[in-house]
Amino acid sequence: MQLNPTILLIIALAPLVGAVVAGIFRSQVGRIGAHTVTIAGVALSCVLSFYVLYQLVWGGAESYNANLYTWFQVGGIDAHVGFLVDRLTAMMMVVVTFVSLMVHVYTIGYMAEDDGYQRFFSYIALFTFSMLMLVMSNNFLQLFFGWEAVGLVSYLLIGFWFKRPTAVFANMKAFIVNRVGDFGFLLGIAGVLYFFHTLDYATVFAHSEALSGKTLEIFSGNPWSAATVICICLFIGAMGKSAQVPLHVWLPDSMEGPTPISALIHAATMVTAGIFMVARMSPLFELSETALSFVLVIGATTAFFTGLIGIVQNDIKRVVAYSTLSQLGYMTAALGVSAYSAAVFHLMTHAFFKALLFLGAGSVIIAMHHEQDMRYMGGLRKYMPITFVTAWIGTLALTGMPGFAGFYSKDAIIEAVGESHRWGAGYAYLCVLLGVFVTAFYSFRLLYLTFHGKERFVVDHGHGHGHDDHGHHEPGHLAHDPHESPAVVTWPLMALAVPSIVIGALTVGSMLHGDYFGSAVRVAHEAGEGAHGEFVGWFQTMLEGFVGAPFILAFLGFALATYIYLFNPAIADKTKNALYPLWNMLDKKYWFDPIYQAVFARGSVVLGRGLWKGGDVGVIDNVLIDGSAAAVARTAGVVRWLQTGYLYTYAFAMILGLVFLLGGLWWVVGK
Amino acid sequence: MMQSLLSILIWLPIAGGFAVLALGTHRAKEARWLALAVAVATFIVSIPLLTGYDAAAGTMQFIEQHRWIAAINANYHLGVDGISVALIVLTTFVTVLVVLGAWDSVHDKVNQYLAAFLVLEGLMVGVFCALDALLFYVFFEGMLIPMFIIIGIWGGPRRVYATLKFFLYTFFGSIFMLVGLIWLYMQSNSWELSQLAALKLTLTQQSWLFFAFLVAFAVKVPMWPVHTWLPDAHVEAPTGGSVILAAIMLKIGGYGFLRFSLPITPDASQHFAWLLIALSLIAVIYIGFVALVQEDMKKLIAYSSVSHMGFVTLGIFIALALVRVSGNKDAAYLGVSGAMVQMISHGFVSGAMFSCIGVIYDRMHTRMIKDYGGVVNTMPWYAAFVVFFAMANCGLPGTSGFVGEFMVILASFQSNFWIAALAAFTLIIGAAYTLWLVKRVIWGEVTNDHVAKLKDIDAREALVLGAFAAMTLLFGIWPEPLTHLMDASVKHIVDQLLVVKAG
Amino acid sequence: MSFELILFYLFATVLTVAALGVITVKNSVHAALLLVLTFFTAAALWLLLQAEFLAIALVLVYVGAVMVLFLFVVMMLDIKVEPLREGFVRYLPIGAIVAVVMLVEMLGLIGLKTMSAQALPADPAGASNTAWLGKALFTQFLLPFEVAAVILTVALIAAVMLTLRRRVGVKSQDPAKQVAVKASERVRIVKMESASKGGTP
Amino acid sequence: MITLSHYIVLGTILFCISVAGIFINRKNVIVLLMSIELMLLAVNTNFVAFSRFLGNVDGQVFVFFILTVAAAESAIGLAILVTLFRNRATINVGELDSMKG
Amino acid sequence: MSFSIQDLQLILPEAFLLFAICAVIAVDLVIKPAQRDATHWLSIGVVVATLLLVIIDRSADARGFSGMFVHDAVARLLKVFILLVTIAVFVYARTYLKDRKLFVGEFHMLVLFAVLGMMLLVSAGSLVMIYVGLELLTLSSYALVALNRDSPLSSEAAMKYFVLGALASGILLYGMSMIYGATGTLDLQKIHAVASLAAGSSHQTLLAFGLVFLVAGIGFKFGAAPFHMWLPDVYQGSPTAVTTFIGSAPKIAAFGMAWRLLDGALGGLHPHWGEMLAVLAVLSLAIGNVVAIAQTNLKRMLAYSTISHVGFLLLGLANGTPSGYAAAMFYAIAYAIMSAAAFGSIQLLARAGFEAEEIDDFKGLNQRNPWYAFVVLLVMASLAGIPPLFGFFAKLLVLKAALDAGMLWLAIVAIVFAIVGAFYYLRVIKVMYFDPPETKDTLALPQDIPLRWVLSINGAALLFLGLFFGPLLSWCYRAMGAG
Repeated sequence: MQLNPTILLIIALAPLVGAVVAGIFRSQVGRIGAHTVTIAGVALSCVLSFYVLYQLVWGGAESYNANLYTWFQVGGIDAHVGFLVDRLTAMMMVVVTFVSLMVHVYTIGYMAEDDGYQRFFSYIALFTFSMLMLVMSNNFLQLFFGWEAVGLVSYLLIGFWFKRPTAVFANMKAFIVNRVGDFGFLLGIAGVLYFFHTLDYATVFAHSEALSGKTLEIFSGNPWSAATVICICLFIGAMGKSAQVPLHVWLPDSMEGPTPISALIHAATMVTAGIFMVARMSPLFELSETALSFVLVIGATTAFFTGLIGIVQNDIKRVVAYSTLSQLGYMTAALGVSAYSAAVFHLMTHAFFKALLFLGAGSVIIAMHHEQDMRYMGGLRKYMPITFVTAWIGTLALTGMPGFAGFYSKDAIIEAVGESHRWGAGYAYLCVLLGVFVTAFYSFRLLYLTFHGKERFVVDHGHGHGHDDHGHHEPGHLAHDPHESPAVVTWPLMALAVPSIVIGALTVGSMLHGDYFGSAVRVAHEAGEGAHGEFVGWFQTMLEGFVGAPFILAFLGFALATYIYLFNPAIADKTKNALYPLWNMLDKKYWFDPIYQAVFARGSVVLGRGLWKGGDVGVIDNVLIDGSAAAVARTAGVVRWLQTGYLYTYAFAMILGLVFLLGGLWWVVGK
Repeated sequence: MMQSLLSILIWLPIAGGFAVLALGTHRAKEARWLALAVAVATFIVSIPLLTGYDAAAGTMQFIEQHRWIAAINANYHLGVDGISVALIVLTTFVTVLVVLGAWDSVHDKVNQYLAAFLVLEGLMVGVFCALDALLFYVFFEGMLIPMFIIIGIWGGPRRVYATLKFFLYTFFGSIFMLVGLIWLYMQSNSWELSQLAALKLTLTQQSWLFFAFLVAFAVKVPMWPVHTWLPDAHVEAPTGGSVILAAIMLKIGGYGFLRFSLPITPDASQHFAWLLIALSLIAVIYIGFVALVQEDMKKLIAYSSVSHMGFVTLGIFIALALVRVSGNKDAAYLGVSGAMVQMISHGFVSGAMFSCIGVIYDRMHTRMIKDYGGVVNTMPWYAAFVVFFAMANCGLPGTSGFVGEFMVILASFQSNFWIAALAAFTLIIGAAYTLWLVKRVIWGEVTNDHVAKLKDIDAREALVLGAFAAMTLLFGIWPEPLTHLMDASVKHIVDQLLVVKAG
Repeated sequence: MSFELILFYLFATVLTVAALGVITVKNSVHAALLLVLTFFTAAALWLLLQAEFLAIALVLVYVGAVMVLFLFVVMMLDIKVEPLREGFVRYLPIGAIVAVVMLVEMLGLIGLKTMSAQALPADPAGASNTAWLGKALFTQFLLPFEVAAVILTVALIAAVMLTLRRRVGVKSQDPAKQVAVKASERVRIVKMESASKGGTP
Repeated sequence: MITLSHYIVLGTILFCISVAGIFINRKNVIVLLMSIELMLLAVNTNFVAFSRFLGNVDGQVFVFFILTVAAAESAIGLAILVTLFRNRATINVGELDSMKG
Repeated sequence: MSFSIQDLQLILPEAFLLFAICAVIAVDLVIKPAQRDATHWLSIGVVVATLLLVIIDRSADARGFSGMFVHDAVARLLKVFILLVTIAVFVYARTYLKDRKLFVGEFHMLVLFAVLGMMLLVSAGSLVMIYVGLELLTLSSYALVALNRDSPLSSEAAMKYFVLGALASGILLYGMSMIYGATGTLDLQKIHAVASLAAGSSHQTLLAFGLVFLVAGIGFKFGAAPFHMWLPDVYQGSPTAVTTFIGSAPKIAAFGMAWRLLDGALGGLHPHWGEMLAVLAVLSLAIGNVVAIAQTNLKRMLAYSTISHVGFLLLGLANGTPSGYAAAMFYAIAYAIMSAAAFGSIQLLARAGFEAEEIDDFKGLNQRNPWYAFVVLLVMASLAGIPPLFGFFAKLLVLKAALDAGMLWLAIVAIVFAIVGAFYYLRVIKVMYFDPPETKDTLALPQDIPLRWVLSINGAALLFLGLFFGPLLSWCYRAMGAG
């Protein structure tokens, strides 16, 4: 049985239609029209995505792979736009459209009073389209298209509140850092074309073995394995998009955007594109141990060190953002040990609970009138019970509490890393284990600071009301009591809370241990699927989880956070002072930003100015161009005075000319 | 009419230009409408070129041949292949937009302004379809005077310096080509490009010729280090002048490489391909950094033009390296096609960028970035266009700006990893300078009263920008029609390269 | 050494010295007179070449007309001599060097040896140099002869145009007008008011 | 025996004297003109000598024309000189530099 | 030996012109100053009639008056353009001269005499004809330069021109005497025969020696460096009407003379004079173009531009083949036409008490009168050698000739200086188009309809002849007997 291409086309295009209508005819359709049309589009996509998934998994449909139209054809090289829909894709489609739909609905409440309401809906619908193009692509070109398109939407959304200087700085930063990744990605694609003469996945993966043994002379006389070069290049792309160290710097800043997009783009979907891509490219990555080790080390580093930063953050969204970074690190580490399915599995579970956490944080922010600093929160549980409960669910999922969604995926990753013998696996294992502790610590810190303890804000009824009035009010002063968010906000929370609990248990069997992905993910040797044969059911796995090292570490983190933030808040400051250098390092985020700012940003400007003033203006213009013009003019100014105005000079010139000609003749004749 | 379609395309705008000129300086309104009518008519006439051209053949079509100057064997010989067709239609299309764009922004000597553009249009079309080297040269040089006038009369404060620099620079370049052409004529007793291409030349002879052509075309493209006229010319030129300059005139350099350098001096081209590749990469990177620090919007876009045109030359000469060294024909096609697509796309994108700057320049009369900020608050639609074109400018997939760069980078990789890597650096630096510009101009709070008073674009401006945007998007999403149009011709050119001419 | 050769050397010496004098003396009048001497000796040398007509024409045209014109102008314009000779000594060496260089070059190039070998043919004019010349002039050289006449006309027109001027303010009589005058034009009757009533103060 | 060389050398010397005259008499236009007359005399001597030694009348006829034209030339030249003197009250060519550069 | 009636037929245009000049003189004597227009139109009529006589003359090539007068295609071609340009010169001059009270009969007579001299010069078949033709031209020119006898500049220019011209005549004559001595004849054809035979002999050295002087004389007539120095002063000092004349037609005549002497008589010595001309060409290109940049006076600038154009012309001539001559001839004609238009436009702008000869006087012309600004634009662009204008193709052919002769480096020098040259022509365009008028003085241009029309035609011709120079070029080629 074949999938119906029309359905696939509708899935991809329905959000685009919504985006175009809401964006271009924004004044005609109005607010209601804008959210109606986009939600309708995304909902349609979502439903159809579920249908496609159903068909693939239970309906016995084969993977779909066909071209829609030819993008270009030059000589023997052609590029197409087309869809490859297999189970991996279908899963991604479901995640993307579902989370997106939730975010759409949530946005109705969250952005209710924003001027850019239609614009926002247009953007997120456009994002959904872009993300679908990315995941549904059957070739590298379209992948890159979606890749960059989501980057564009991310850029637009981070800078959504374009009046904020920080927002417009953050969006530029995000785009450019992503571009650094894309730089590698594009080279990787070029390498693929070079070795396979095609950009189609199917052909490339079918012949991927052809790559082994091929070399590429990057530095003369020093051939590199082609697979390594290509895979590292491709992975650099993933590093940008999935915010891996050292290209992670944009993601925390991206929290300048409205919360729904933090949930949608910067937690659930876009940032996982890198993970998805590497999983998709598994046939290639499997050819290079070196590349995989590289992936592993990067991922593990990200997982642990960015998690640490989360501990010292006070901005609620930033904590969640660093948590996202850390979790992305987990996924990447999984990729690095060839546990692609574990990575994708975590990707999926993470999508749900991280979206939940972000939306929850957003809900809190709405209640706090766009105050994001946790130091001015506290005790919110009684004001907003639904948010409170869902936040707890999300946190438990995130920390990998056995039974919750995150547990299955994270545990699988840790296990896989632990069992790997790849270069760097030892270091990685340490990182991911410690990461569990860190995760638990900052997650519960967030919960306690936000929902528990004393209220650290003052309700000041005399203060003007305005959601858009960002940053203009005194910290910790509210115009009226915080209250639970409207239904359009809480419903998505609840809708996301459900999968955050159950999705892991439901799918762990098929995705991680079964044959869910089929040929979509290819593993050369069984390193990543060590747990394959031991799977004994989700419940058994859950029980075993309670005695595993990860749980113990998570529990320690929970306990520590509980002690400090619930019972003895003073100790936090004391510790901070005691460990000031460490705290400072984390607070400054290892100084990545200032270093990048100084070296790359300032360096580029200085270099550019030098080339401009020194090279273009100084040498080429002043010396060569204007200089030669001036030289001619000076010569003219001098030579003109040969024309003295005196008759005898003129006569001399003639006679000297004659003498000269005679001399010349004599010389010629004399020869 | 089909037999003399090309002649009509050349002479209709020129005659129209003189008609507009004859209206006199005081009948501005009539001049505008007449010019628009002529430009639109020319555009419409150019449509049959697209539809009637047999892309599969890739040969010269719509041939017109008449004796011109019998005494020196010069012919009025016109004809187009896929490459020319694309560039000619680009020309007629952009001219319409330029005439529209000048509607409200030019008030001084309107008839002369429009006439200059129409004459220029005719000459540019002539350049793209001349098959006789002398005829080509006549059109090639003839463009200088209208452009000189355009920049000089309607330009900015330093217009005289800029226009003289523009003129002398290009004149300097082209006149060496003239010597080369004369020499070729003496060898073959013909100005026919096909005959010149068939001439057997030694490597030394080819090298001399190659450099003679190189100077001419490198200045036009412009390549580093002979690019410094461009920023000045762009900055001082009126909006329409910048648009035409960027959208079309620069293409003539790339076109010249394809029509002259490669077919006539293939061996020398190959011999010096490394040099051209190096210069192209310098253009991409060095100029990228220079663009980053510009304080003048137009200058920034001008430098970005230089940087983008680096891809054109890179694509062309990488193809040489590929086809000659490794025999990798497919990649060579890709390189040349990429160069061509880049040319067309750059026509739309840079034209649009300059139009965008023109729009706010008309309102604020300053091009300095620091005078702006938060334009999006008062001109949301305008900001949307700017962001869109900015994205196209930094080569976002889905816009035409991506396609050419993508193809060239793919082709470069086939030759050498590092060339591809350096070329791909444009992804970063291009995004950096473009987005920084957008950040400072478009985003943020309204910075001053002038910005606060800005009015959003009107229907006419929206039409112009929309037309550019439509083309940018179309060829971004579906470049196949464009590549198909040129494919056979590109193959023809590349296949010619395989013939070693040096005895 | 034949008598003719002695004569040649004599005249040639005088000619050279006189020519040197022309360019070196301070007074323009003296220079002109020395130039006359130059022409005379040149005429004598031409006579040695049996070019009688030209020798006489030289004297007539140059000495009789051109030099007189020169002198006339020199004296008429009453030119101060002194400033005209400034820098004379300073430029003498340069002049001499250039002249000598030129002389060397010219003599080196002319190839005198072949010329000295050339024998003097019998006088081709036969009877009369003048007739010989005249015949050629009016047959073969008719056209240039006519053109020469035109040249003289041009010189005439030009000289008149440049120098003839009707001075402003000079009263001159036009006899034709005087004759053609009518009675009515001779007397003009002017009506005048009688002596002013108010009287002059 | 007088040979052609005698006359040609004489002509050459005369020519060079006139050149020297031009160099030395840089200010006195009258003497400049006289120098040019000397040059013409050298030319004429050449012509006459060649004519005599070639036994060909053309040279002497040419001299005739040169004499005629030189006379006309002098007339015009002196007329110009007179005009100049009227305008500038000098014939010192050292003062005639209102046009230069 | 004696002349026949056929001789008169050959010389009919010249003879007609001579008699007509006499008629003009007579008419001018009897009319009142106020009726001077009669002289003017009569003179134009005379030139037109002469032109017609030249054009309708279809008789075969022949030599008349014992070989003194050559009637051939080259002569006819050159005469046609000499006369054509002269018509323009007359038309341009009228208002200008009237405004300056210089509208005298002598102007017309002298110009006509000069034209006669040029016609004889280009038809000369003997050294003596060259000499008398040349003198007829130059003597008239001396007087014309001094036409404004109350102007110190005018008489200073005339003085310089006269002294240097006389010196040049002397040099030229010296050369002729040597040629005569070496060949024993004054007839160009016979000289050619003897000179070709004399190859390698000591005669050849003597010929080459004479040649040097001839080249110097020719160089002076053209205004080639280093014999160019009279030219700027004379162009500047003369009344513009006169400058127009001596800046245009005589270049054509000078070409004729150079061709007759160098190719017609001394073709065998091409290796010698080719090199000499090349040297002069380079010097002229360098000095002309470079010094022109520093000029502020338009007439003077055009004078230097003339020098540079002469450099180009000599490049063609130096080639020494029929196609090279044809190119040079084409160039001379092109230059004469461009130059006439350039000076004509100065006269268009000039008014009583205002010479319009500073470049700045052209400021804002485009605002005052776009059409004439456009005409001047065409002229300047043509002089700069920008296609598709006439001047470009002239340069093209000359460059081709230079390359033909293997003078690649000369060609490159030429184009390098052409770039320098483009600068100062552009400056004129710049002031016309880009600068505002210096004063609010928007005085109308003179209502001299013939002037306006002829100038317009002259300007348009540069464009037209640029696009369709084929017939003229073929004519040149045919006349020169080149392929």
